[in-house]
Amino acid sequence: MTARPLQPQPAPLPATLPPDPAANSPARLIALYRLIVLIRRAEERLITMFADGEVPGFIHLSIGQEAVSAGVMSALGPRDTIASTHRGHGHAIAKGLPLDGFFAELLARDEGLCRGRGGSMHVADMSVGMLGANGIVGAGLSIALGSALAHRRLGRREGAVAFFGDGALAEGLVHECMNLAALWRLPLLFVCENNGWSEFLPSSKQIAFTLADLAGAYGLPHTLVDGNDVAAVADAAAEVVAGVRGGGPAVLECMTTRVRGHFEGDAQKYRDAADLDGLGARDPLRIAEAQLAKAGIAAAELDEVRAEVEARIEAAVAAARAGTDPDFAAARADVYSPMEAV
Amino acid sequence: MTARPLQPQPAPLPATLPPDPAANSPARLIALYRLIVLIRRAEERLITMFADGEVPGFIHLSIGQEAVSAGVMSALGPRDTIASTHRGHGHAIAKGLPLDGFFAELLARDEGLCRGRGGSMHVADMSVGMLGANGIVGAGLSIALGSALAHRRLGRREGAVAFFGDGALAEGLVHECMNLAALWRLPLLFVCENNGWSEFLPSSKQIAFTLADLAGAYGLPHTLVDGNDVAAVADAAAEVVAGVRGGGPAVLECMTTRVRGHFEGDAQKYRDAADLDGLGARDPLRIAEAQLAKAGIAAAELDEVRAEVEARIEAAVAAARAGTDPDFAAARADVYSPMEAV
Amino acid sequence: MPEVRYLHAVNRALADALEQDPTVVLFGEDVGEAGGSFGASRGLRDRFGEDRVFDTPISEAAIAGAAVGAALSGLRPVFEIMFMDFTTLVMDALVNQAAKARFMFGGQSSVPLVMRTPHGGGLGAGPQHSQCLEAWFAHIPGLKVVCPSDPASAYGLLRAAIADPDPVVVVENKALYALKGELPDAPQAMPIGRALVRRAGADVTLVAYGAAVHTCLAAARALEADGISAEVIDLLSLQPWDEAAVLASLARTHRLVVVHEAVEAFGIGAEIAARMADIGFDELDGPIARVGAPFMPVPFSKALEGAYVPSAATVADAVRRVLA
Amino acid sequence: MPEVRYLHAVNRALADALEQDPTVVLFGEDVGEAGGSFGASRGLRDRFGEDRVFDTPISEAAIAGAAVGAALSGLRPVFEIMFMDFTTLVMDALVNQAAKARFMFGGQSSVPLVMRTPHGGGLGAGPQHSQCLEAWFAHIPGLKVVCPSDPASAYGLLRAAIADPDPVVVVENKALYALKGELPDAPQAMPIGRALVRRAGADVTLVAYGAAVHTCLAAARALEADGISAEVIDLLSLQPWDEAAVLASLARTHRLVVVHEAVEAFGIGAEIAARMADIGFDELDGPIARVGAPFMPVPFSKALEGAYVPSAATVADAVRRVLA
Ligand SMILES: Cc1ncc(C[n+]2csc(CCOP(=O)(O)OP(=O)(O)O)c2C)c(N)n1
Ligand SMILES: Cc1ncc(C[n+]2csc(CCOP(=O)(O)OP(=O)(O)O)c2C)c(N)n1
Ligand SMILES: [Mg+2]
Ligand SMILES: [Mg+2]
Repeated sequence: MTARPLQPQPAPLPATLPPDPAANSPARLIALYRLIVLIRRAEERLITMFADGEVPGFIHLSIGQEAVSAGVMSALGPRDTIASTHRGHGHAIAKGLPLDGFFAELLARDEGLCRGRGGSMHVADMSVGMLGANGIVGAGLSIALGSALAHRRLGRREGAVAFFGDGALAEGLVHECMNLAALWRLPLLFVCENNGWSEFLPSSKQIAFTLADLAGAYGLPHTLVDGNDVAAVADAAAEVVAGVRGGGPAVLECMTTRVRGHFEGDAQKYRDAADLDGLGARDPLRIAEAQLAKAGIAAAELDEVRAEVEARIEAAVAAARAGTDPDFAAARADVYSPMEAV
Repeated sequence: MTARPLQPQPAPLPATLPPDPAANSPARLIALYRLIVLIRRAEERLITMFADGEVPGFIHLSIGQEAVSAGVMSALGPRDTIASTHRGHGHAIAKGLPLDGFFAELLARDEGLCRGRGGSMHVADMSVGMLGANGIVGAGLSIALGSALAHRRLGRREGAVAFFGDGALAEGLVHECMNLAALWRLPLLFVCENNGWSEFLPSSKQIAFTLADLAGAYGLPHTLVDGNDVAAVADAAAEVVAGVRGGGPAVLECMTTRVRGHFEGDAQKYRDAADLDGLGARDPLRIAEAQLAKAGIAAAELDEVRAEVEARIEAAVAAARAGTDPDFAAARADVYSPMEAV
Repeated sequence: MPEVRYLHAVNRALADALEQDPTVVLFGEDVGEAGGSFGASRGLRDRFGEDRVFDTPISEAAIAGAAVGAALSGLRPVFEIMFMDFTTLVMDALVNQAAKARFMFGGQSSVPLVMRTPHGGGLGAGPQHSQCLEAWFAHIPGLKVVCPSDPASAYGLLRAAIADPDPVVVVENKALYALKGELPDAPQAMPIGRALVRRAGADVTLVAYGAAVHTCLAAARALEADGISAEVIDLLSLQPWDEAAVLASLARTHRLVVVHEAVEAFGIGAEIAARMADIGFDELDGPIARVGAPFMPVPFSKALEGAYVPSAATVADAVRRVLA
Repeated sequence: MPEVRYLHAVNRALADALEQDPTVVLFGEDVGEAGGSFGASRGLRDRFGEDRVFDTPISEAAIAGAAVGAALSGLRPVFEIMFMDFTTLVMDALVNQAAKARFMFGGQSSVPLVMRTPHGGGLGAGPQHSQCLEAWFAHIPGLKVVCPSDPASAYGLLRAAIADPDPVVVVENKALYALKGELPDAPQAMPIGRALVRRAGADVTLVAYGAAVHTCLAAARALEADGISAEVIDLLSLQPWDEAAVLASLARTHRLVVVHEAVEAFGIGAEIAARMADIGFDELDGPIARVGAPFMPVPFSKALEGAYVPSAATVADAVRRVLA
């Protein structure tokens, strides 16, 4: 009997962002901008492909929330782990998983990261510490808790991050995991993406507390940040992640905006026009662009970023389209690990 | 198809305590004292019967915690509902269920309240609004929540009470139910019996928050009371129950003491002698007796109460002993309601 | 008789129950204002008011537990769990509380609650939004389980479930929501526990429920071309299930194939087959075949899912095998 | 070979696994300081330290979910759920996460976790502390399920479960904890998926697992007096189960009775019987009988519980019936 620990391997690629201790340097701002553009354009590409019937199943887009993914992930290394949600495209891309494998998965190709078996709600890449999107609201919290426990027990200096929405705050797991994280002082960061909505209802009709108060009850430090300002999220994340690695769990609440429907195809008739119209001013891209302009970055440089992103996405889409259907027998054989001698 | 609402019937007997608006009158104090003596003596009787092998299964005794049951129930009427726990004898007796049926159930007799099918962990009496002890830690919270919802929807002025221990605070249901109660403003009182223990471990090793802080997060008023002072509990309960009936959920935390082991037969080797020795001074009976003496109640009057209780218990025990074994075919036939024409 | 969709029949049953019994309440995630994720409760909040039809937060365990407490206190709660996969979160309330209360409290009280939940694949919804877990509930004494296959049974069984004094799990195959079928102007409840012969036949008995009934009917039509006459029994109720009807059919055909969309291993079909291998043994002229999903999670890719969900061709093959 | 109790064998397996693999961790309610509610982890916290053997609050859902995350991140978590009845609270983590992760992530990672949990009645523990719910887990692709019947298998299967790359549910019958049996000085893991013939016989095959194995052995002894020779097969593993061993025995005896303590309807035995009614049909000379608990919650009263738990006499009656 041999121990066969399944440790996430260090990523073969550099993390998505260059390490840059000088906060808010132009290079950092551009890197963050590149990431939110990448997420945005990837999802916009999905919108048209979905409308064309090219993307099967349900997809939940994070348009308007990109800055949370980019900002938080800028504070993480490839061996830090994250557990994501049904609205996980941004987390996945920001955590640095290969775009080809991402698109191929959404198009249900054998070349997909999950070989076409999971789709949008289950995108995962253990090699970059992305422990999976999740179709079960709240489930990621306990997965991240366990991952943080493993980091600690195996003597790693990494941390784990649980992403969840404001609607998820009603699940009992939130309470169990916050208590456990506080009790065991785990290197766990709770990131709430508060977009004000839980499916078709404002979450204010479902949640009778503020996350600040709840976190306070467990003695978890709570940081509130504008989730649409990528630099602000990155700054806040850098600070809280450092604290988390030191051993103290924490909560980061990002106020953000869900621009599209709950899932693609949801016409959002339940939302009033003013609410939807008001989103433009809160667009994370617009906010970042204003900051970049202020920092003296030439528009041409941003054009270049966008062009580069566009090219990457087109290449990934083309590769995904050229992919093959997964093989049933191979899938059937992969429910369990290959048998080894005990 | 006929609607057949299953409403708890009004109790045929008067509530256990005479309505007495004059707080802390001698009569009220004596009534409360009678109730805690009744619970204490009933459980002491169970100790000897358990040691003699007369009580099957597991029993969890509430010795040291009687004042919580008596005090809270003094504020309730027979149509108020309660959901209890594994440590539910005190709740059951204080809610006014027949002693005969209680003892018969613990002795697994057909004459038991549950016809010998449930035992200590499932004692229930719908006719007095006792919705059941419960073998699942935390489960009673959601049952009480639903009962409160029914009171509200059916236009009743009654409230519901959920009893739970400090160890139960770690269950996710606590969070879900507190959020829902706050959100819907249900007539629901959360009563935590904080005895410091969760099985064999101090609950301080399991709970990273105070209930006051947690309740505060949901905006639920939190009242802390000495759970071993029956008059204090009764006073606090009277006040919070009035508020609850008015429509606001609330939390009552009773600091109390578990004198016996987690279950009968647990030798409590994990508990240090000083802790166990210190319990005497906190004995709810002693505290009540001191108050009664101070109020000028003659010792003889208390002797009478005790004698009366003793007689009631002996009668119930004798009746239970004379009971019959439940019939298997009858039990088998009672998994579902008798079929009615749809 | 007017034709309506399955989903409409569900909606109508909920409306009629709310109309006729003031103790019926309806709740769940997005059940109120939005009218349900699949639209089952559309219009009901406006018609019956927020006190009777209401939204809940994402708190499945508390929703189900509250249903138990409400049922013990005079209401007839009907709650929706958006996907059957999420019933993983309500097992304690259903299994340890609702199912046992009547028995373990000595018959003092029943627990008249209904959990509605959609199961089934075919929509590319992936491994956590497609499962058929009804076998779990059928294994639990104290619960009843039904699974309607068309608009009439969707209406009839849901009305029966709401009227039933005991807890009932109503499983709806979401791929059937758009299915059209007849519904009388004054539809009635259908008795729980009774199966229907959907097609008479002489050579083999096909037992199915939910969407698989339609798969069996298609297989039966295909087999007809080969001169094989298949009888199709629609169980409708899974707990209790209509043993007598299956046995009677087996006594006519002497061959049995049990079909469902759920995973074959340890599924509902195992009980049907096992029971017939006992009480129906003398009637059997060939092995009992089962057709169910293979032992794997429901895959996302259409290519995989297409091969995953049992097809008429697989059923026909199984029939040929047991007749060989 | 030294004799030890079942519980001791469990303890030894945990100790040996902790000793040999530094990634193994053990946790659960009162698993650390108190050494487990039944004593399975006694002494292990002191021996291996609080970092490897630790207590948790009463948060079953988070415990199981954390095991999934820990397993995905390099640990081999072994957690205890105090009574199988409480597994109602961990279904999401087990079923939607642990069981599916390998498949739905395209084979990127396995989830090497173990859930240990005791089932079974006979202790007067009542309806919420006695259930046998293993059929739920056996129905879920991606999970493995084992149920040892004696000290040697308690040791061997637990070691195999902990070494297994996939999630394994280890079900222990709590009435067996005091059972004595041989355990070698250097005990080994036992392969998952393999049954054992506990008693050879010629006239009928009794298939059982866990405590029911002993019931069957007693029945076999009683039947011997009547000149009936019963073979007793101990499944040991329920998912996967040893179809070949059962079929081989059936090919010798041509009669089959499947026995377990779990409720008969929709239980593990249904799958065994159904499968044999298919692939073993030609071998069958009589109906397949099942003996399991009746369709009711586990009652508290000893008088009721005694009639509830399947007995050797019931098994013998079933054997006589299928031989008739
Ligand atoms: C356990 C569970 N319950 C319900 C759902 C259905 N559901 C999917 S997303 C969602 C709303 C989640 O809201 P929030 O957490 O705020 O995330 P957002 O969609 O806003 O990103 C619901 C109810 C689910 N997937 N899982
Ligand atoms: C869901 C569940 N988990 C675990 C248990 C086992 N258990 C019974 S009582 C108990 C401790 C409860 O502590 P607390 O809530 O403080 O109540 P107390 O025993 O102190 O009255 C535990 C862990 C259970 N019965 N149900
Ligand atoms: Mg949201
Ligand atoms: Mg306690």
